Amino acid sequence: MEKAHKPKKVFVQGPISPDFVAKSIASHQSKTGIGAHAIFLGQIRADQKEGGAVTGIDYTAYEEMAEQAFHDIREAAFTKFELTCMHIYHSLGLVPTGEISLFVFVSSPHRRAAFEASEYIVEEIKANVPIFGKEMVGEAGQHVWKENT
Amino acid sequence: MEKAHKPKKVFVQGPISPDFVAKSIASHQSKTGIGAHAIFLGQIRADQKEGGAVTGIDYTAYEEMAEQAFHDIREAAFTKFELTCMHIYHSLGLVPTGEISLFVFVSSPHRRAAFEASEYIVEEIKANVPIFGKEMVGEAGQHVWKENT
Amino acid sequence: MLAEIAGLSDEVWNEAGGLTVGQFRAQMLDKYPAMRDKKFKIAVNQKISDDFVLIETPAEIALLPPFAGG
Amino acid sequence: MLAEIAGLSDEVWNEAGGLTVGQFRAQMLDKYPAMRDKKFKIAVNQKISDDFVLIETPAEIALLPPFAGG
Repeated sequence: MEKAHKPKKVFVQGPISPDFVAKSIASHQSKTGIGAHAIFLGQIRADQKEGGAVTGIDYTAYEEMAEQAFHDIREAAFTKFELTCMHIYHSLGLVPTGEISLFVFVSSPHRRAAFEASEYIVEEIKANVPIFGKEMVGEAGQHVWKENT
Repeated sequence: MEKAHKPKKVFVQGPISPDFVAKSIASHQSKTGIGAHAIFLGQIRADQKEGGAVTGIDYTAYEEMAEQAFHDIREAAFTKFELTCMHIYHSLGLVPTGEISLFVFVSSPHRRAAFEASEYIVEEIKANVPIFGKEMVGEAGQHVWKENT
Repeated sequence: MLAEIAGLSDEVWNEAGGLTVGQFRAQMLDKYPAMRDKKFKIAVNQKISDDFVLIETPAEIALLPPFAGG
Repeated sequence: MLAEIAGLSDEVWNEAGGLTVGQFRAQMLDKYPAMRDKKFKIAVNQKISDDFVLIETPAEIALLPPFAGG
Protein backbone atom coordinates (compact mmCIF):
# COMPACT_ATOMS: atom_id res chain seq x y z
CA MET A 1 0.00 0.00 0.00
CA GLU A 2 1.40 3.38 -0.99
CA LYS A 3 1.75 6.31 1.32
CA ALA A 4 -0.78 8.21 -0.77
CA HIS A 5 -3.53 5.74 0.14
CA LYS A 6 -3.58 6.42 3.86
CA PRO A 7 -7.01 7.06 5.39
CA LYS A 8 -8.25 10.54 4.61
CA LYS A 9 -10.89 12.68 6.18
CA VAL A 10 -14.06 12.42 4.10
CA PHE A 11 -16.72 14.11 6.20
CA VAL A 12 -17.13 17.86 6.19
CA GLN A 13 -19.66 19.82 8.20
CA GLY A 14 -22.41 21.36 6.04
CA PRO A 15 -22.36 21.95 2.27
CA ILE A 16 -19.30 21.66 0.03
CA SER A 17 -18.59 25.00 -1.66
CA PRO A 18 -17.73 25.53 -5.34
CA ASP A 19 -14.67 27.37 -4.10
CA PHE A 20 -13.49 24.25 -2.28
CA VAL A 21 -13.86 22.34 -5.56
CA ALA A 22 -11.79 25.00 -7.34
CA LYS A 23 -9.02 24.80 -4.73
CA SER A 24 -8.93 21.01 -5.11
CA ILE A 25 -8.58 21.34 -8.88
CA ALA A 26 -5.87 23.98 -8.59
CA SER A 27 -3.87 21.82 -6.22
CA HIS A 28 -3.50 19.20 -8.98
CA GLN A 29 -1.91 21.46 -11.57
CA SER A 30 1.57 20.56 -10.35
CA LYS A 31 0.88 16.87 -11.05
CA THR A 32 1.87 16.90 -14.69
CA GLY A 33 1.23 13.21 -15.26
CA ILE A 34 -2.50 13.85 -15.02
CA GLY A 35 -4.39 14.15 -18.29
CA ALA A 36 -7.98 13.74 -17.13
CA HIS A 37 -10.01 14.69 -14.10
CA ALA A 38 -13.53 13.36 -13.54
CA ILE A 39 -15.58 15.11 -10.90
CA PHE A 40 -18.96 14.09 -9.56
CA LEU A 41 -21.04 16.46 -7.45
CA GLY A 42 -24.23 15.47 -5.68
CA GLN A 43 -26.60 18.42 -5.27
CA ILE A 44 -29.75 18.55 -3.10
CA ARG A 45 -32.95 18.57 -5.18
CA ALA A 46 -36.14 20.39 -4.18
CA ASP A 47 -38.22 17.24 -4.70
CA GLN A 48 -41.95 17.55 -4.05
CA LYS A 49 -43.16 15.45 -1.11
CA GLU A 50 -46.43 15.29 0.72
CA GLY A 51 -46.23 18.43 2.86
CA GLY A 52 -44.16 20.50 0.46
CA ALA A 53 -40.82 20.75 -1.28
CA VAL A 54 -37.58 19.44 0.18
CA THR A 55 -35.67 22.38 1.64
CA GLY A 56 -32.54 20.46 2.56
CA ILE A 57 -31.14 17.16 3.80
CA ASP A 58 -29.77 16.64 7.29
CA TYR A 59 -27.04 14.00 7.03
CA THR A 60 -25.81 11.72 9.78
CA ALA A 61 -23.53 8.72 9.58
CA TYR A 62 -22.44 5.72 11.54
CA GLU A 63 -19.14 7.48 11.35
CA GLU A 64 -16.50 4.96 12.27
CA MET A 65 -17.98 2.30 9.98
CA ALA A 66 -18.49 4.90 7.26
CA GLU A 67 -14.85 6.02 7.37
CA GLN A 68 -13.80 2.39 7.05
CA ALA A 69 -16.19 1.90 4.13
CA PHE A 70 -14.75 4.97 2.38
CA HIS A 71 -11.27 3.61 2.98
CA ASP A 72 -12.22 0.25 1.45
CA ILE A 73 -13.73 1.98 -1.59
CA ARG A 74 -10.55 4.02 -2.05
CA GLU A 75 -8.35 0.95 -1.89
CA ALA A 76 -10.55 -0.98 -4.31
CA ALA A 77 -10.62 1.92 -6.78
CA PHE A 78 -6.83 2.34 -6.70
CA THR A 79 -6.52 -1.38 -7.39
CA LYS A 80 -9.06 -1.48 -10.21
CA PHE A 81 -8.17 1.71 -12.07
CA GLU A 82 -4.97 3.51 -13.05
CA LEU A 83 -5.46 6.58 -10.90
CA THR A 84 -3.05 9.33 -9.93
CA CYS A 85 -5.29 10.85 -7.26
CA MET A 86 -8.62 10.31 -5.60
CA HIS A 87 -10.52 12.53 -3.19
CA ILE A 88 -13.92 11.97 -1.65
CA TYR A 89 -15.82 14.48 0.48
CA HIS A 90 -19.30 14.05 1.96
CA SER A 91 -21.35 16.43 4.06
CA LEU A 92 -22.68 15.84 7.55
CA GLY A 93 -25.39 18.04 9.06
CA LEU A 94 -27.77 20.20 7.10
CA VAL A 95 -27.22 20.81 3.38
CA PRO A 96 -29.82 23.16 1.89
CA THR A 97 -31.48 22.51 -1.47
CA GLY A 98 -29.24 23.54 -4.38
CA GLU A 99 -26.06 22.96 -2.44
CA ILE A 100 -23.50 20.17 -2.75
CA SER A 101 -23.26 17.19 -0.38
CA LEU A 102 -20.94 14.84 -2.27
CA PHE A 103 -17.70 15.61 -4.13
CA VAL A 104 -15.84 12.76 -5.80
CA PHE A 105 -12.67 13.77 -7.63
CA VAL A 106 -10.48 11.29 -9.51
CA SER A 107 -7.48 12.02 -11.70
CA SER A 108 -5.67 9.80 -14.13
CA PRO A 109 -3.23 10.00 -17.02
CA HIS A 110 -6.08 8.98 -19.35
CA ARG A 111 -9.81 9.64 -19.47
CA ARG A 112 -11.06 6.04 -19.47
CA ALA A 113 -9.80 5.27 -15.97
CA ALA A 114 -11.12 8.59 -14.66
CA PHE A 115 -14.62 8.00 -16.04
CA GLU A 116 -14.82 4.42 -14.82
CA ALA A 117 -13.45 5.16 -11.36
CA SER A 118 -15.80 8.10 -10.89
CA GLU A 119 -18.88 5.97 -11.57
CA TYR A 120 -17.58 3.07 -9.52
CA ILE A 121 -16.87 5.21 -6.48
CA VAL A 122 -20.22 7.01 -6.55
CA GLU A 123 -22.16 3.75 -6.88
CA GLU A 124 -20.17 2.17 -4.05
CA ILE A 125 -20.79 5.15 -1.77
CA LYS A 126 -24.52 5.09 -2.45
CA ALA A 127 -24.75 1.35 -1.79
CA ASN A 128 -22.26 0.64 0.94
CA VAL A 129 -21.56 3.62 3.19
CA PRO A 130 -23.78 4.00 6.28
CA ILE A 131 -24.89 7.58 5.75
CA PHE A 132 -28.45 8.56 6.58
CA GLY A 133 -30.39 11.53 5.26
CA LYS A 134 -33.40 13.28 6.70
CA GLU A 135 -35.13 15.25 3.95
CA MET A 136 -36.57 18.42 5.49
CA VAL A 137 -39.97 19.16 3.96
CA GLY A 138 -41.99 22.37 3.80
CA GLU A 139 -42.20 25.03 6.48
CA ALA A 140 -43.46 23.00 9.40
CA GLY A 141 -40.29 21.07 10.16
CA GLN A 142 -41.60 17.76 8.82
CA HIS A 143 -39.11 15.24 7.52
CA VAL A 144 -38.88 12.12 5.37
CA TRP A 145 -36.00 9.65 5.50
CA LYS A 146 -34.19 9.42 2.21
CA GLU A 147 -33.37 6.05 0.68
CA ASN A 148 -30.91 5.44 -2.14
CA THR A 149 -32.07 3.47 -5.16
CA MET B 1 -35.81 22.61 -29.84
CA GLU B 2 -35.70 24.55 -26.59
CA LYS B 3 -34.39 28.03 -26.19
CA ALA B 4 -31.67 26.69 -23.91
CA HIS B 5 -30.08 24.77 -26.78
CA LYS B 6 -29.07 27.77 -28.86
CA PRO B 7 -25.46 27.79 -30.06
CA LYS B 8 -23.06 28.73 -27.29
CA LYS B 9 -19.54 29.97 -27.34
CA VAL B 10 -17.20 27.05 -26.68
CA PHE B 11 -13.74 28.39 -27.41
CA VAL B 12 -11.83 30.36 -24.83
CA GLN B 13 -8.40 31.88 -25.27
CA GLY B 14 -5.71 30.10 -23.23
CA PRO B 15 -6.20 27.80 -20.22
CA ILE B 16 -9.47 27.32 -18.32
CA SER B 17 -9.04 28.34 -14.68
CA PRO B 18 -10.28 26.39 -11.62
CA ASP B 19 -12.01 29.60 -10.61
CA PHE B 20 -14.01 29.57 -13.84
CA VAL B 21 -15.09 26.01 -13.02
CA ALA B 22 -16.17 27.14 -9.54
CA LYS B 23 -18.23 30.00 -10.96
CA SER B 24 -19.94 27.60 -13.35
CA ILE B 25 -20.83 25.27 -10.48
CA ALA B 26 -22.10 28.11 -8.31
CA SER B 27 -24.35 29.36 -11.09
CA HIS B 28 -26.26 26.06 -10.98
CA GLN B 29 -27.24 26.19 -7.32
CA SER B 30 -30.49 27.97 -8.15
CA LYS B 31 -31.51 25.06 -10.41
CA THR B 32 -33.05 22.91 -7.72
CA GLY B 33 -34.12 20.11 -10.05
CA ILE B 34 -30.47 19.13 -10.46
CA GLY B 35 -29.25 16.20 -8.37
CA ALA B 36 -26.02 15.31 -10.12
CA HIS B 37 -23.24 17.17 -11.88
CA ALA B 38 -20.56 15.35 -13.87
CA ILE B 39 -17.51 17.37 -14.81
CA PHE B 40 -14.67 16.34 -17.07
CA LEU B 41 -11.45 18.33 -17.22
CA GLY B 42 -8.68 17.70 -19.73
CA GLN B 43 -5.29 18.70 -18.35
CA ILE B 44 -2.03 19.00 -20.33
CA ARG B 45 0.45 16.23 -19.46
CA ALA B 46 4.23 16.65 -19.46
CA ASP B 47 4.70 13.63 -21.72
CA GLN B 48 8.27 12.74 -22.64
CA LYS B 49 9.04 13.10 -26.34
CA GLU B 50 12.23 12.95 -28.33
CA GLY B 51 13.73 16.34 -27.52
CA GLY B 52 12.31 16.68 -24.03
CA ALA B 53 9.10 16.98 -22.06
CA VAL B 54 5.95 18.60 -23.38
CA THR B 55 5.73 22.11 -21.95
CA GLY B 56 2.30 22.95 -23.36
CA ILE B 57 -0.06 22.51 -26.28
CA ASP B 58 -0.85 25.23 -28.77
CA TYR B 59 -4.42 24.66 -29.95
CA THR B 60 -5.94 25.80 -33.22
CA ALA B 61 -9.24 24.88 -34.79
CA TYR B 62 -11.09 25.00 -38.08
CA GLU B 63 -13.34 27.24 -36.08
CA GLU B 64 -16.56 27.52 -38.01
CA MET B 65 -16.77 23.77 -38.60
CA ALA B 66 -15.75 23.13 -34.98
CA GLU B 67 -18.52 25.35 -33.60
CA GLN B 68 -21.01 23.45 -35.76
CA ALA B 69 -19.62 20.13 -34.53
CA PHE B 70 -19.97 21.25 -30.91
CA HIS B 71 -23.52 22.34 -31.64
CA ASP B 72 -24.34 18.94 -33.14
CA ILE B 73 -22.84 17.16 -30.12
CA ARG B 74 -24.92 19.31 -27.76
CA GLU B 75 -28.12 18.58 -29.63
CA ALA B 76 -27.41 14.85 -29.75
CA ALA B 77 -26.59 14.74 -26.04
CA PHE B 78 -29.80 16.60 -25.10
CA THR B 79 -31.74 14.09 -27.20
CA LYS B 80 -30.03 10.99 -25.81
CA PHE B 81 -29.87 11.89 -22.12
CA GLU B 82 -32.16 13.55 -19.59
CA LEU B 83 -30.06 16.64 -18.97
CA THR B 84 -30.89 19.89 -17.24
CA CYS B 85 -27.78 21.74 -18.40
CA MET B 86 -24.72 21.24 -20.53
CA HIS B 87 -21.66 23.43 -20.95
CA ILE B 88 -18.57 22.78 -23.04
CA TYR B 89 -15.45 24.93 -23.07
CA HIS B 90 -12.25 24.31 -25.04
CA SER B 91 -9.06 26.31 -25.15
CA LEU B 92 -7.46 27.88 -28.20
CA GLY B 93 -3.87 29.11 -28.18
CA LEU B 94 -1.21 27.97 -25.75
CA VAL B 95 -2.15 25.93 -22.69
CA PRO B 96 0.88 25.16 -20.49
CA THR B 97 1.47 21.74 -18.96
CA GLY B 98 -0.64 21.18 -15.83
CA GLU B 99 -3.38 23.53 -16.98
CA ILE B 100 -6.85 22.75 -18.27
CA SER B 101 -7.85 22.82 -21.94
CA LEU B 102 -11.27 21.11 -21.88
CA PHE B 103 -14.16 21.56 -19.46
CA VAL B 104 -17.31 19.51 -20.01
CA PHE B 105 -20.05 20.11 -17.45
CA VAL B 106 -23.38 18.25 -17.50
CA SER B 107 -26.16 18.37 -14.94
CA SER B 108 -29.16 16.12 -14.53
CA PRO B 109 -31.78 15.19 -11.95
CA HIS B 110 -30.07 11.78 -11.61
CA ARG B 111 -26.51 10.55 -11.75
CA ARG B 112 -26.87 7.97 -14.51
CA ALA B 113 -27.67 10.53 -17.24
CA ALA B 114 -24.88 12.80 -16.03
CA PHE B 115 -22.25 10.04 -16.15
CA GLU B 116 -23.33 8.78 -19.55
CA ALA B 117 -23.60 12.21 -21.12
CA SER B 118 -20.21 13.25 -19.81
CA GLU B 119 -18.46 10.30 -21.43
CA TYR B 120 -20.42 10.60 -24.62
CA ILE B 121 -19.62 14.26 -25.06
CA VAL B 122 -15.91 13.87 -24.36
CA GLU B 123 -15.58 10.96 -26.80
CA GLU B 124 -17.48 12.88 -29.48
CA ILE B 125 -15.28 15.94 -29.04
CA LYS B 126 -12.09 13.88 -29.31
CA ALA B 127 -13.31 12.09 -32.45
CA ASN B 128 -15.31 14.67 -34.36
CA VAL B 129 -14.28 18.25 -33.66
CA PRO B 130 -11.58 19.72 -35.92
CA ILE B 131 -9.22 20.94 -33.23
CA PHE B 132 -5.48 20.64 -33.75
CA GLY B 133 -2.78 20.61 -31.12
CA LYS B 134 0.89 21.39 -31.41
CA GLU B 135 2.74 19.87 -28.45
CA MET B 136 5.62 22.18 -27.54
CA VAL B 137 8.67 20.12 -26.61
CA GLY B 138 11.77 21.03 -24.61
CA GLU B 139 13.55 24.37 -24.60
CA ALA B 140 14.37 24.73 -28.28
CA GLY B 141 10.90 25.47 -29.56
CA GLN B 142 10.45 22.06 -31.20
CA HIS B 143 6.96 20.73 -31.64
CA VAL B 144 5.06 17.52 -32.34
CA TRP B 145 1.48 17.39 -33.64
CA LYS B 146 -0.83 15.69 -31.23
CA GLU B 147 -3.22 12.99 -32.41
CA ASN B 148 -6.19 11.66 -30.44
CA THR B 149 -6.51 7.94 -29.97
CA MET C 1 -35.55 6.75 12.37
CA LEU C 2 -35.20 3.44 14.24
CA ALA C 3 -34.12 5.36 17.32
CA GLU C 4 -37.40 7.24 17.02
CA ILE C 5 -39.24 3.95 17.51
CA ALA C 6 -37.15 2.62 20.35
CA GLY C 7 -37.06 6.05 21.95
CA LEU C 8 -33.34 5.73 22.50
CA SER C 9 -30.26 5.40 20.37
CA ASP C 10 -28.06 3.12 22.52
CA GLU C 11 -29.09 0.09 24.45
CA VAL C 12 -27.25 -2.73 26.20
CA TRP C 13 -28.46 -6.20 25.23
CA ASN C 14 -27.53 -8.83 27.76
CA GLU C 15 -27.27 -12.34 26.50
CA ALA C 16 -25.45 -15.32 27.90
CA GLY C 17 -23.89 -15.96 24.50
CA GLY C 18 -24.50 -18.12 21.49
CA LEU C 19 -26.93 -15.66 19.86
CA THR C 20 -26.94 -15.45 16.08
CA VAL C 21 -27.75 -12.29 14.15
CA GLY C 22 -31.08 -13.80 13.16
CA GLN C 23 -31.98 -14.63 16.77
CA PHE C 24 -31.00 -11.14 17.86
CA ARG C 25 -33.23 -9.70 15.13
CA ALA C 26 -36.18 -11.78 16.32
CA GLN C 27 -35.72 -10.73 19.96
CA MET C 28 -35.52 -7.11 18.99
CA LEU C 29 -38.63 -7.20 16.82
CA ASP C 30 -40.47 -8.76 19.80
CA LYS C 31 -39.40 -5.84 21.96
CA TYR C 32 -40.05 -3.15 19.30
CA PRO C 33 -42.83 -4.47 17.05
CA ALA C 34 -43.05 -1.19 15.13
CA MET C 35 -39.65 -1.97 13.63
CA ARG C 36 -41.23 -4.79 11.62
CA ASP C 37 -42.34 -2.15 9.11
CA LYS C 38 -38.86 -0.73 8.73
CA LYS C 39 -36.06 -1.81 6.47
CA PHE C 40 -32.74 -2.19 8.22
CA LYS C 41 -29.53 -4.14 8.11
CA ILE C 42 -27.62 -5.35 11.15
CA ALA C 43 -23.94 -4.57 11.54
CA VAL C 44 -21.90 -6.48 14.10
CA ASN C 45 -18.68 -4.71 15.03
CA GLN C 46 -19.18 -2.47 12.01
CA LYS C 47 -19.60 -5.27 9.49
CA ILE C 48 -22.94 -5.95 7.83
CA SER C 49 -23.75 -9.50 8.95
CA ASP C 50 -25.94 -12.31 7.68
CA ASP C 51 -28.55 -13.92 9.91
CA PHE C 52 -26.57 -17.12 10.45
CA VAL C 53 -23.54 -15.33 11.92
CA LEU C 54 -22.88 -16.01 15.60
CA ILE C 55 -22.40 -12.83 17.63
CA GLU C 56 -19.25 -12.91 19.75
CA THR C 57 -19.63 -11.00 22.98
CA PRO C 58 -19.04 -8.23 23.72
CA ALA C 59 -20.06 -6.85 20.32
CA GLU C 60 -21.15 -3.49 18.97
CA ILE C 61 -24.40 -4.14 17.17
CA ALA C 62 -25.93 -1.46 14.98
CA LEU C 63 -29.26 -1.34 13.19
CA LEU C 64 -28.70 0.48 9.93
CA PRO C 65 -31.61 2.10 8.08
CA PRO C 66 -31.36 2.39 4.28
CA PHE C 67 -28.29 4.30 3.17
CA ALA C 68 -28.78 7.76 1.71
CA GLY C 69 -25.28 9.04 0.96
CA GLY C 70 -24.63 11.12 -2.11
CA MET D 1 1.20 20.73 -40.30
CA LEU D 2 -0.09 20.30 -43.86
CA ALA D 3 0.34 24.01 -44.40
CA GLU D 4 3.99 23.51 -43.48
CA ILE D 5 4.36 21.20 -46.48
CA ALA D 6 2.48 23.32 -48.96
CA GLY D 7 4.11 26.46 -47.61
CA LEU D 8 0.76 28.21 -47.55
CA SER D 9 -2.52 27.80 -45.77
CA ASP D 10 -5.00 28.92 -48.43
CA GLU D 11 -4.97 28.10 -52.09
CA VAL D 12 -7.44 28.47 -54.94
CA TRP D 13 -7.94 25.29 -56.97
CA ASN D 14 -9.37 25.95 -60.39
CA GLU D 15 -11.27 23.16 -61.96
CA ALA D 16 -13.86 23.18 -64.71
CA GLY D 17 -16.15 21.08 -62.52
CA GLY D 18 -17.09 17.49 -62.11
CA LEU D 19 -14.24 16.71 -59.71
CA THR D 20 -14.87 14.18 -56.98
CA VAL D 21 -13.22 14.30 -53.58
CA GLY D 22 -11.05 11.33 -54.59
CA GLN D 23 -9.91 13.04 -57.81
CA PHE D 24 -9.13 16.21 -55.89
CA ARG D 25 -7.09 14.21 -53.39
CA ALA D 26 -5.08 12.61 -56.23
CA GLN D 27 -4.35 15.97 -57.91
CA MET D 28 -3.25 17.44 -54.63
CA LEU D 29 -0.92 14.58 -53.79
CA ASP D 30 0.64 15.01 -57.25
CA LYS D 31 1.30 18.65 -56.44
CA TYR D 32 2.49 18.05 -52.86
CA PRO D 33 3.98 14.53 -52.77
CA ALA D 34 5.17 14.99 -49.16
CA MET D 35 1.53 14.89 -48.07
CA ARG D 36 1.38 11.20 -48.97
CA ASP D 37 3.00 10.48 -45.60
CA LYS D 38 0.42 12.49 -43.70
CA LYS D 39 -2.96 11.44 -42.41
CA PHE D 40 -5.74 13.84 -43.27
CA LYS D 41 -9.43 13.97 -44.01
CA ILE D 42 -11.06 16.21 -46.59
CA ALA D 43 -13.96 18.47 -45.63
CA VAL D 44 -16.07 20.02 -48.36
CA ASN D 45 -18.04 23.02 -47.14
CA GLN D 46 -17.25 21.96 -43.57
CA LYS D 47 -18.49 18.40 -43.92
CA ILE D 48 -16.08 15.45 -43.89
CA SER D 49 -16.61 13.87 -47.32
CA ASP D 50 -16.05 10.46 -48.86
CA ASP D 51 -13.96 10.04 -51.99
CA PHE D 52 -16.94 9.41 -54.26
CA VAL D 53 -18.63 12.72 -53.44
CA LEU D 54 -18.81 15.20 -56.31
CA ILE D 55 -17.53 18.66 -55.36
CA GLU D 56 -19.99 21.41 -56.29
CA THR D 57 -18.23 24.65 -57.22
CA PRO D 58 -17.48 26.99 -55.63
CA ALA D 59 -16.66 24.96 -52.53
CA GLU D 60 -14.58 25.47 -49.43
CA ILE D 61 -12.28 22.49 -49.26
CA ALA D 62 -10.24 21.86 -46.13
CA LEU D 63 -7.56 19.28 -45.42
CA LEU D 64 -7.94 18.25 -41.81
CA PRO D 65 -5.03 16.67 -39.94
CA PRO D 66 -5.85 14.25 -37.09
CA PHE D 67 -8.00 15.84 -34.40
CA ALA D 68 -6.43 16.61 -31.06
CA GLY D 69 -9.15 18.23 -29.00
CA GLY D 70 -9.45 17.55 -25.32
